Amino acid sequence: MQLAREELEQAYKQMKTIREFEEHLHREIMTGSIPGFTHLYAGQEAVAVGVCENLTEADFITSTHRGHGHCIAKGCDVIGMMKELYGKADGLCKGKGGSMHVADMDVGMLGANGIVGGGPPLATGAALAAKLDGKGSVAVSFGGDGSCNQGPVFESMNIAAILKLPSVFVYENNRYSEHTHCDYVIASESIASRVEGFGIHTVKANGFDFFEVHEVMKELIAKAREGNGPCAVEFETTRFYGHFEGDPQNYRAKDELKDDRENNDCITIFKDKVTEAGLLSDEDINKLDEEVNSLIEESVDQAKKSPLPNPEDVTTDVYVSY
Amino acid sequence: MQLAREELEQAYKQMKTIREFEEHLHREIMTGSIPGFTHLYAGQEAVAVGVCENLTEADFITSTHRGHGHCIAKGCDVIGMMKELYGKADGLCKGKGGSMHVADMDVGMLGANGIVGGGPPLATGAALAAKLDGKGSVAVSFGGDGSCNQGPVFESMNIAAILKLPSVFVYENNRYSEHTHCDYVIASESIASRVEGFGIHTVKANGFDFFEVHEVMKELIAKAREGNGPCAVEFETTRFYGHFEGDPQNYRAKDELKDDRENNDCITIFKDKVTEAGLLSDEDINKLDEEVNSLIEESVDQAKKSPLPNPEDVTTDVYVSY
Amino acid sequence: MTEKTYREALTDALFLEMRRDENVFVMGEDVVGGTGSPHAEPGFVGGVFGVTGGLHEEFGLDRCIDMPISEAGIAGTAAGAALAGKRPVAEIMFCDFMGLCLDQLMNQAAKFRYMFGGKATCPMVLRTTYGAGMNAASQHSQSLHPLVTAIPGLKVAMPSTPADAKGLLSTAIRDDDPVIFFEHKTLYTITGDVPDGEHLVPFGKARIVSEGDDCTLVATGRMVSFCENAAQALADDGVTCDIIDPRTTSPLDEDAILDSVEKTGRLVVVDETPPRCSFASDIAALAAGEVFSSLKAPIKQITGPHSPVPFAKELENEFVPSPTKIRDAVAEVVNFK
Amino acid sequence: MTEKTYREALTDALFLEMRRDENVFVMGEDVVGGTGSPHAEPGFVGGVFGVTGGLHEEFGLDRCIDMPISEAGIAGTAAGAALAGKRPVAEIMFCDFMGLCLDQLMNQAAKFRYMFGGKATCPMVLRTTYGAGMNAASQHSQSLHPLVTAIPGLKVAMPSTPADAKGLLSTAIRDDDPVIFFEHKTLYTITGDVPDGEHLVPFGKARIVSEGDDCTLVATGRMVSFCENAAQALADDGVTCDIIDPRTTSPLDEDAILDSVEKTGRLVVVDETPPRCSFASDIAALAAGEVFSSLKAPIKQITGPHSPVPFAKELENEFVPSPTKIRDAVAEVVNFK
Ligand SMILES: Cc1ncc(C[n+]2csc(CCOP(=O)(O)OP(=O)(O)O)c2C)c(N)n1
Ligand SMILES: Cc1ncc(C[n+]2csc(CCOP(=O)(O)OP(=O)(O)O)c2C)c(N)n1
Ligand SMILES: [Mg+2]
Ligand SMILES: [Mg+2]
Repeated sequence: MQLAREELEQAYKQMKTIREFEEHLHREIMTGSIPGFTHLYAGQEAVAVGVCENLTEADFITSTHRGHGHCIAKGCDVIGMMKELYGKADGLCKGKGGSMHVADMDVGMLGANGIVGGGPPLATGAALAAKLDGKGSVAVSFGGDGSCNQGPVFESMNIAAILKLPSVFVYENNRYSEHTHCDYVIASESIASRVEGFGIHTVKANGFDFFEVHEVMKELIAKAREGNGPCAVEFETTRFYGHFEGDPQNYRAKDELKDDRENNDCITIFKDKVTEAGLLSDEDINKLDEEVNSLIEESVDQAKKSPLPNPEDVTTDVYVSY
Repeated sequence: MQLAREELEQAYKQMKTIREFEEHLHREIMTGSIPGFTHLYAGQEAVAVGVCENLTEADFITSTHRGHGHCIAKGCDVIGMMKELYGKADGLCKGKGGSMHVADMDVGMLGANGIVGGGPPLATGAALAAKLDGKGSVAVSFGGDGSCNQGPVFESMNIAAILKLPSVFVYENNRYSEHTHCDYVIASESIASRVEGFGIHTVKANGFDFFEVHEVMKELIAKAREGNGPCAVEFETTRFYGHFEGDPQNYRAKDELKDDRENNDCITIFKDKVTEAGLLSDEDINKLDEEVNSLIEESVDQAKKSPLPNPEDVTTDVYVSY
Repeated sequence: MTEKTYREALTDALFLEMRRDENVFVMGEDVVGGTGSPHAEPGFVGGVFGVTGGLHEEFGLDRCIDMPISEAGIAGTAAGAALAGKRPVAEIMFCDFMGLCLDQLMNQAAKFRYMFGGKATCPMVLRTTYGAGMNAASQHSQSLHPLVTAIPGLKVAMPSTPADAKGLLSTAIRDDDPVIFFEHKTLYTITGDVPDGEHLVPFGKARIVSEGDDCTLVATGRMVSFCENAAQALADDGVTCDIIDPRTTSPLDEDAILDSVEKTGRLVVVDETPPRCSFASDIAALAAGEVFSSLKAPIKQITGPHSPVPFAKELENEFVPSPTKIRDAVAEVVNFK
Repeated sequence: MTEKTYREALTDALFLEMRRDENVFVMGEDVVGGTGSPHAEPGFVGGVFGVTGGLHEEFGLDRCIDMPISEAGIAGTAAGAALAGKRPVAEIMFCDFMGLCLDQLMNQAAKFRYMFGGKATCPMVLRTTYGAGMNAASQHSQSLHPLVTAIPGLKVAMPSTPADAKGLLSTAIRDDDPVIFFEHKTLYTITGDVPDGEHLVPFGKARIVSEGDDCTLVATGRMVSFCENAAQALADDGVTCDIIDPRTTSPLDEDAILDSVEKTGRLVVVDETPPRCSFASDIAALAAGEVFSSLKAPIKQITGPHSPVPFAKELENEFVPSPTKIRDAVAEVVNFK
């Protein structure tokens, strides 16, 4: 826990922002005011934040269908994101992308992705760009356990390895892809052992603990920056909600979710650690919570008030010029 | 070398037939009488024959762009193949397929394939069919070193493993994919170690030696038949000709080809072994050679005399019914 | 006849065909849903749209196969199994994902028979969902039937009613050629009378949805009801339309379309894809080549614009052809001189 | 001006653009040919068709990258690099292999800008070869430009002469949108005058190959010379044609085509793809919708049949539109009444 106070505050605030963002959506989706397919990241916050706190805006990430956490952690504007999810004209993507396509080139966020396994090839390209530019940037791809069975993901790992790219493959193993358990569908002993088969140095780590994530990533990302080629991590994690809203989740063990919420809530774990170690006080935490809550409220407020897209804009933004 | 005399004769004859088939094509391509893209299998005969001598017509194989050897070894009619390569109406595929698409469902030969990595997903499907039928058939996919970087190939291995299919992945590592050396382009320590990463039992073996190939495959195929799930082999081998005719092959080491022809010719190795061990005499070999030569001559003869396709048939055989 | 949803009609066909022929099996991501889970009995989902629900209870996990997220692997495995004598019904959750398995469809399944000189069959069905209308944005809302209609060797079915859903799926499964089967996401919940027991709708035989004198409307899937809607409004103004639903875009019932255009002299083609190299342009070009002399007005195509499908409702609604736009187009060609 | 082959003209463009902008780099299977070989200096091949030959000697292996046989990886890496500010020129050896990387083209590169609300650019070029004529059979002879022309967000170029090869490739590389660049395998060896130094041919601006009064012929790539051939024969009979080569199928120079059809009143579209949902039907439908009143005859499409491309010469020749078929079609529409 060699982190400065501001770093701890920042980490907590980021995790909490993601959580509250998702909790809001969870409530709001029921009302029908959030259109489309929305996948919530709640439960996995320590991974996104633990990874991205090691990155700068000059670094790249690619994300998944479950992308809100990665976006917020990488620095996408929360208000712009909320507007986007409400499908508003001044959303981060002008209401054209929605939950599965939030992106912001300005902060190196190359997009959530509706295609499982869509991100890693793009991150490989960004890593190649970084290598060519020679300024020490890295590219991180996030992917779920399910994504590790996609052919283009394998191809990307091989390409990153042979070209020695500054590419970090992060696998968030939350045990399920939709209704399917990872043990059924992944033939290898683990994702990590499979990735090792590509000659890529791979670590398995606890994704419930921000500090472990942060430490593991610090070292790996530093190595990637230095030109040592790609590396990978498999994080154990959990999602607090169903794959989609209304998912009865009866593919999970009886008390699995209750147990995860009680014992594997990365935000509780973080809070307990920092308060027990006397690094942040309950008061500090409360203050941060309030900041987060008012940001989320503000974002919802603005999102609801924001203008709807103009139907005519359906044909803009297809090309730079045509 | 626990093989009966007829088995040895059969193995030799098959290897020699492939070799002479290819030698004929090598000469003939120069003259322009063989249209299209033709990739010669000469040098790798021990693999195709060593594998297929363990299979029956109820077993399936899928092949590659370099497929003549696999076709002959699996029992495709040599005369029909030759006619096909000359683009004749009574060729095995009526002149519609050519070198890269020779196939014969009747003998379980599911096609050469112009798409590198195209075969393994199909073999996985054939293995699934075999499993569902429950009669102990297996499906073998042949693939080159270069094919092991194709995403669909990875996906196939994972699927075969999770469904415990009677599927055998054969990788013929002849060190090059077109002009590219396998060490540059395959990140893993070896193809075998990569495949192991999929939880698939994998063996590395000498593909220059028919007897080693045959023995290794005998065991693996038997296990696959018994329902133990997929397995894989990486065979060391070499191709005696360029990727395409006219390929100057200056990506190879100076004496590599000469060396391979002198020391790693699987047919010479076979001959030496069986004659030294007194299993077949020089005379036996000569007799077999003559049989092979007359078969090839006959096939060329017939192929040259065979009728050209009728232009109107361009639109037949697209559908069973339409 | 029983009133059923489009979804139920599809499930019905699967049950009947799997009973009829033990070579038929289903495979895809979560088609059972939870196979191999250490925690639960499998079989909770039956496909994310519920079409394969309940099958594994009757036919077991050997014939109802949950697959990894490997679209190329799924399509390739299906193609290989079909080549080896089975009749797989594979599911690709959204047709948008065909970008990941086009090789297996276009270069393998579609071409086997031809490349192998007529000596192979590949009786696979690839079921998939398509279409806009759920705010699912650019990667989950496409209508990619033109992509596969263009490919010789494939057949393409697109039911617009529950009865056709059952009848076309049954036919697809018995067909000896590879069939891509498009189910419109927004149609799963529509209801209609569906024949009980065996029900086969032949491929290449259009459904004449309604008959009229002034204009021919050609549409598939969700667009059929949009055309009906437009036609009703037009009828109030005394304009009547033939509405033709080809049911299968390949093979195509050219005669039904051309006969109608010869009668009406006018053609409006409606489809929810972008305009270029589309099924709409295909039909328009067909008529412009074959029944030119009968044409009284320009051929109109009402399609989506040349853009991806957007997320927000207001934009998506603008993307999709509306009954109003269809009506205006018909009015325009009817008034053309 | 220097007389160059089509291949040399392309290489010329690559040299110039790589010199001009260090963000430009080439990547693909064997584009250097032998990188990392333990036995030889890399650089022997320069692409199996030789287009990238010699580049690595000037620009080094950082900017000339040999890739594994991983088409999805190649296209995805290119798309990601472009999103991150580079200008990759990726090679997919045969367009037939786009089935393996369509997701990266259709769902990623083509849609970034739109999905991300206009805030991203993806200036990648994907060079590929296409077309029949080499007896390369079904999986190495396809013409898949309709597939990508249909996809909003992509641009599609198809040069038919050495000068256009250079000019269009240069433009493609400087273009800020993703471009799919089709090189016809049989054209690599044709020669023609090519401007020296910078030469840019704008997208969406057709080339008027020849002018005439009786019929409009629209064709791209190899089919352009087939049309010229047919037109010469027709001229002997006093029939003259406009021949229009759109150069880019997306964007499309609709005006050039429509103006010509308005003048001639007749249209024959020639393309070597199968007929369904094709570029030929796209053009035919355009004219049938936009210049109906000028039409004097049915619109004819001369395409390949609805079948894969066969192997044997006799069959392949029958598959590909021939000058004779084109001539007959023009004669037919000119004599139509
Ligand atoms: C190519 C593709 N196939 C299938 C889907 C449908 N789908 C969306 S999310 C998902 C599960 C993904 O699982 P995982 O990678 O473990 O991520 P998680 O949902 O657990 O975050 C599936 C199958 C998709 N979006 N893209
Ligand atoms: C998908 C695809 N990509 C590229 C090619 C072009 N190609 C044909 S053979 C070949 C090399 C294959 O190498 P390998 O798998 O080692 O087989 P080998 O030629 O050595 O038998 C390539 C790149 C192809 N046919 N298919
Ligand atoms: Mg998961
Ligand atoms: Mg090889």
